[in-house]
Amino acid sequence: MQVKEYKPLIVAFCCNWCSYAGADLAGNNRLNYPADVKIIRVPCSCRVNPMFILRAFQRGADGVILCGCHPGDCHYTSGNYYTRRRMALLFSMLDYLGIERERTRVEWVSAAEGAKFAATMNDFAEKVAALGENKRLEDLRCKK
Amino acid sequence: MSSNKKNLQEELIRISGVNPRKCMRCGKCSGTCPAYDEMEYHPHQFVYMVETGDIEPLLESESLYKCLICFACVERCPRGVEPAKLVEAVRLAAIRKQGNNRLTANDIPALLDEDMPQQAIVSAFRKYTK
Amino acid sequence: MKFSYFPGCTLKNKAKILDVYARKCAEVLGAELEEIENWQCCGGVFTTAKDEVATKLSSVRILKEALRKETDLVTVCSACHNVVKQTNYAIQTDKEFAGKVNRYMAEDEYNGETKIYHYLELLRDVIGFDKVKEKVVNSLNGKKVAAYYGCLLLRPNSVMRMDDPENPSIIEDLIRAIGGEAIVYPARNECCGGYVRLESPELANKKSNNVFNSAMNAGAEVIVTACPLCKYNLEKSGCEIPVVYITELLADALGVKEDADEQ
Amino acid sequence: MQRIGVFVCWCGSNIAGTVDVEAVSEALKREPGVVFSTNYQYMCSQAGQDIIKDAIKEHRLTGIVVCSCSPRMHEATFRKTAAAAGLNPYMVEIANIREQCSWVHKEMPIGTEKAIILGKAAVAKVNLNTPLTPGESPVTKRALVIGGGIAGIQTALDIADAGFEVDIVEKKPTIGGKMAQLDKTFPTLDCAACILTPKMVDVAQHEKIRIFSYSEVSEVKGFVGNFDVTIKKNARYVKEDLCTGCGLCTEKCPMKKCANEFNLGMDTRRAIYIPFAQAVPKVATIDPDNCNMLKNGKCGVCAKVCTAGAIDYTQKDEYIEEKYGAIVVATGFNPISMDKFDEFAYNQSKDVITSLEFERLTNAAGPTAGKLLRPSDGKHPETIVFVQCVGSRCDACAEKGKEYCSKICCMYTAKHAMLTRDKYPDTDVYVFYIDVRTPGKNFDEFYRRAVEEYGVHYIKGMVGKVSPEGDKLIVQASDLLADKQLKIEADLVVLAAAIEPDKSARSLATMLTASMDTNDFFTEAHPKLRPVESPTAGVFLSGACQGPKDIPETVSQAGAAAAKVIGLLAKDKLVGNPCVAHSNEMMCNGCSSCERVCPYGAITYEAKEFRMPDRTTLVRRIAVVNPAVCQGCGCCTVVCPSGAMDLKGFANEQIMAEVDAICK
Amino acid sequence: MQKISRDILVEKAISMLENGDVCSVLGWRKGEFDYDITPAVFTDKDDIKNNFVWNDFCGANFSKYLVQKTRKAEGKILVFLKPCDTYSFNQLLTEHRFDREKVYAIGIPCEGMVDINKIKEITGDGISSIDCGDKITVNTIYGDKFDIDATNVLSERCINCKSKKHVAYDELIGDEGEVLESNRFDEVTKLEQMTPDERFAFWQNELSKCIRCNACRDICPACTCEKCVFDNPKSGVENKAAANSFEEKMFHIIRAFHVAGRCTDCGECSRVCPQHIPLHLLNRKFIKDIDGFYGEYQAGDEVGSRAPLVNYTTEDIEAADIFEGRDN
Repeated sequence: MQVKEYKPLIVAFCCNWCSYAGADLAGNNRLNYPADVKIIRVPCSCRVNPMFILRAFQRGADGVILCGCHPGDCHYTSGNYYTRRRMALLFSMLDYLGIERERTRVEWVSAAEGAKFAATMNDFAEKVAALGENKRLEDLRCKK
Repeated sequence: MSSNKKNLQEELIRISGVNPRKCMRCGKCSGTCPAYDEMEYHPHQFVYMVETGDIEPLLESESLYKCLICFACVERCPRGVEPAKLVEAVRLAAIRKQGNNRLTANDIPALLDEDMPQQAIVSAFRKYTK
Repeated sequence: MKFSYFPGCTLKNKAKILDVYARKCAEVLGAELEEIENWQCCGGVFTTAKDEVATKLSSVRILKEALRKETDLVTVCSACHNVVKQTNYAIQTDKEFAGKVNRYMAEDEYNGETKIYHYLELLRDVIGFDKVKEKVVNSLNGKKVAAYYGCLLLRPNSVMRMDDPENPSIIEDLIRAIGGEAIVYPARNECCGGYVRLESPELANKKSNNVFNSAMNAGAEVIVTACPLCKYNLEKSGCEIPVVYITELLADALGVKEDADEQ
Repeated sequence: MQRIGVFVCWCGSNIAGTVDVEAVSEALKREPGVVFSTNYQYMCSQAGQDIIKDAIKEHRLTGIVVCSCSPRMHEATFRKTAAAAGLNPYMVEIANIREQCSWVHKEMPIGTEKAIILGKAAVAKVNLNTPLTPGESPVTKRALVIGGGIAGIQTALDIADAGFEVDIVEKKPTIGGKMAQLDKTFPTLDCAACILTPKMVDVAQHEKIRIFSYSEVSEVKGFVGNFDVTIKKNARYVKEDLCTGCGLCTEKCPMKKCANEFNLGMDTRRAIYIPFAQAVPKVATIDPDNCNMLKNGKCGVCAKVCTAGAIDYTQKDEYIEEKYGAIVVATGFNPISMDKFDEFAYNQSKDVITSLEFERLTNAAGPTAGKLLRPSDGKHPETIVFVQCVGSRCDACAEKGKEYCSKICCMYTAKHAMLTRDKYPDTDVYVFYIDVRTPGKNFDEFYRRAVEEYGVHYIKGMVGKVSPEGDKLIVQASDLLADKQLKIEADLVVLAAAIEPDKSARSLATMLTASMDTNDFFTEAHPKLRPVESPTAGVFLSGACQGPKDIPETVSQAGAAAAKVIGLLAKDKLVGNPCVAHSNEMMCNGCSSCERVCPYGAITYEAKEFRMPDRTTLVRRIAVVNPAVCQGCGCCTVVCPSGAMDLKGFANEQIMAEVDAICK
Repeated sequence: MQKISRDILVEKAISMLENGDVCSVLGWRKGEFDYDITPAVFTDKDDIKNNFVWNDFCGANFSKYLVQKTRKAEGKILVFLKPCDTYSFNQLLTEHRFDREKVYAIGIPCEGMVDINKIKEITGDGISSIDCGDKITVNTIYGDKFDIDATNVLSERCINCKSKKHVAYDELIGDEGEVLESNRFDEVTKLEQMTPDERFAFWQNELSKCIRCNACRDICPACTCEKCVFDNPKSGVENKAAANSFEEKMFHIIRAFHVAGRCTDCGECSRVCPQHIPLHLLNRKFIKDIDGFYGEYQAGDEVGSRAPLVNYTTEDIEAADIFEGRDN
């Protein structure tokens, strides 16, 4: 029997001003990270509704990472501070429900931190891959 | 670079934890070294020669036993290269070879005097003997 | 205030006075130094090679013992201090090394938890030089004292974190606290060449000469050090002014020197 | 149902090298709503844009997806293309298959697979896009320049000359900045004061320019075209409008021993002072830390001697609120502290100085009236050692100094060395260098003259230690080319200290929501194409706050920033970002959560009358977003439990469609 | 046994109606069974005299009803509020959900409400009548009679009552109580201490019982949205019934998240759940985390207070650090 190599599916929400630009910089500098990471651009990390994260899991994502400007550097002054609260509470709740902690992450990546972006994605992808498929939160109905 | 040289280079980098590629060739280590005049190869040359793989001359050199381990080069290097650690790694590579101990127990009595603190002997053994 | 105390082998032998005065002064200043039991030599010099593990284990034992007793660790000898502190730092920062060390050790894991004070730091940061000053009974009366740091106390600063490695003041402040005049001279943080004393005595002589000449040119009457190897090396190289330990000077100022001598 | 066109760009081999563009356009053809799909070598080229325009017309496209480089690069380009073909520009979505795909993945199958998925996500989003029309907001036709050095001065003059009002906020009592402290300037050796002070006078006399000296920006609100700024005018205890700058008070003040910061503490001034003769505004300032009257209520000499009655010991800090359309940051630089480099004995000997101190020592208005004398004993130094790269080019793990090259040191050191040899041919001058970096017009020629004509000893190597021995400084250094360790007996050592952004920049960046790099230099919107704009609309960068710069570069950037400001202020209205929040009044609860998190105060509430199905009316509290004020962060959308608040262009539905497309 | 007698409340309600101080009264009405008490609007004094109930089964929290009722009311509404109801009352005021001027609130003390399920465990099914005196007397159709001590069958939320103090009222009847030290987070802590597998199993078991009847949402005083996201086709999460256990989870996580920082921990969700899912444990988890991460906060304690999720400090804990010091 042939075992297909398991590739995790990772959704990365990146704020337009810092992290998305950081991801672009990683590209400019040709810093590799797994293609399993797919980026969705949002204006600010505070645009990310917990519903989006749950939706991604429901549709089969194995990990969701949210990247924004460093605290204090938000393009919109304070958006990432709200993000920080929301995600701390959401992640704590997911843990409470028995979902693996390593499947969710918040990371602050500035527009100048292309290397950090790539390193973060490599590390996150590695941790998520080690967990294997997201059985606990996925919606079988939607998974082909 | 031959594979022997390459292996030796990698070994030294691994033992010392020093990345010689960080060196920007400013020479501050050699500007600062208190044993400079006694050395055939100077701290910046240790870094450069390990980087280029030209290590044999270093292994043979008396300079290995002139370093005072005073860490002045480590302290002042603007690039965080830590040349003293590389000197130490080369010295270890030299004395770890069979029969290459610099100092033997037989040498000691002649060197002793009654005021000499124990640490002088212990540390000399640490530095020059495996 | 209770501390674990590591004297080291030289202090049990050739440098007994450094140890005896250190204990006596600590007692007067209200710090209890409890000697680590069954300690071994620190190794005399820290080997920077990452693959040298066995040679660093004796230092780890000292650190572990202090942790077990839930006390901070105090050292006096500059060389011991440097070796123990560098070992601790290696454990804190190099996970691979820490792993190897812990595999050698039978008991609980050690991850660099112990806080280490050099005796000088104990005086400055715990007791306070003000307090020291209050306890002075025999002031040095303006004696011109040159502090000799050498290399081990201050470097590498990323590990030692005792003082400004290029322009230190901890010993000078102590000298002033006990009534001396601190002589600041350029070679005070230069190496005496102690570690090459056996291998290249000429080089050691040259370096030591540089140090005490610099101190004497600046008008020093006495050189003070915390390192038995420095003291020996300066004396052996023909230093014309006395070289004394910091604790000796301190014991004298605190008026406990004679008590200690009796011991 | 949308009619979507997909355009896959090869970007030469940048994309096509790792992504099978043909396969991508084929795969996306099968996506719902897609009626046309193609690929082309350079979509951003004129020919590429024409393909898009033609396809929009020919296939009656209602939305397009461009699979290309980052939207940060060409989103605007393709929106314009769409608009030119009659399509609403907000019906364009970009799939970033270059920076976030072809450039970070090496294997073709992987790159292609990912590009297809990113394309599908973009198609899914466009399917839910709606045409958006940006709102308009008025422009306040006045600019604020923060910092009154040469950068701020030049920017302010250029803007004012174009006919717009400009305010300069300078935290020191006078404008002029670092350039006012310099003696000569490289490579032409003009006297700094001779070329700067006329500009300072121009600023003072310009009817369109106001100077807030001894002031700082304390709060910034609003957005491009409509900034509300609070300026804190520190109490200088002298009425600016009455003070004539006669200087009598500065001569009579009995507090003589105050360190003179203009001369970097190398001499003293009085507690009431005018920093230098050509200060603008030429108004005295009382230093409250040293004034006996302010500290103890005793003295009052300055008030007695002032015939203009300008002294006011009761003066308080004053807060002024102003409106601006654009803000220029020109906060400049400072040399770093030498505390962590005491192997050079800066804190141990008065005769070890920084290059900026050397400027003052050689300046006719400096502490030695321009004579090169040692600070310790006033003797003429016979041997001078210059040390380059002190604190520049340091590795981060060395725990001290800066990682970057400070750029200006090689040239000013050549200048110092040359001028010293010129004026005092009897001196021996050594320059220790790692590299000599002289990329600039007439720069290398200048450095060569220092060596060849003036006989400056350039030694490749670094100084390890400086030891003060007697009245000499023993400089121990390596001469790498001679393979020697040198010991030079010097009389004066000059350190080329690294430069860093002014400390005030960090808090200012936070106020402006402008981003900074890890060194606290302001980040430009694009390092090559938008070098004088910050990523925050309406905030521009001038001078060394953006990175180390010499005077010619600073002045050109200052002019460039001014041109950008003029371009902005010349508009009567600004077209806003249509991707703003919008509340669905039928679903809004009026709970105020959105208002509480809005950083711009863009949300207000009104009581709205609703006709109910039973023909009664109901008045409910509902949120209303001011689209001109909203910046589109979307924070409000997440705190809205009913989902009444949504963000145009990044709607809940759209983002979830992207999630679904990626996770399919 | 409630300390305040029904008669006092009835008398008060009737007199206020008669004087025209209020136009209607929000109170408890007897339902099909004695234990099945429903909220009701009374406008007639005889109706009050006959059907108004006040006993150990009056758990319903009226605050939420004010949102709709005040919109239609011509005059003032009289509402009776137990201590825990007053927190919801304030929270709704903070969110501008009703007009305070249209309400006359009377605070009444509460000795805790009983859980009918706990009674049924003792009596079995077939309850024919219940009489709340010193003891709760239960008769069954099988002729059995039980005398039950109310303290033995208190509902979970009343065992862990957080406050006997009213934070809002126009008039107080009876004695004022105090904010209590409760052990309401014990169960949350117990869950936290389980392994992730155990937690997952616990919640999968609980949440898979959900029939998506929406009772929890409909009763919740924090769920007063004009239109719920789960009913809105454009929200992306609309679904009327759960397809599988994840969707149930998603519904409950989102619901808990929407009320996080606003939930006063009144416990109505668990009270009304026909499947007896301990939904309050989700809300309490958020409350416990909020208290731990950002400092103690009680929703509804004060009108106008800033809920934790519409607030921040620059020093807040990072999401990456929330598990520090916690294993598994």
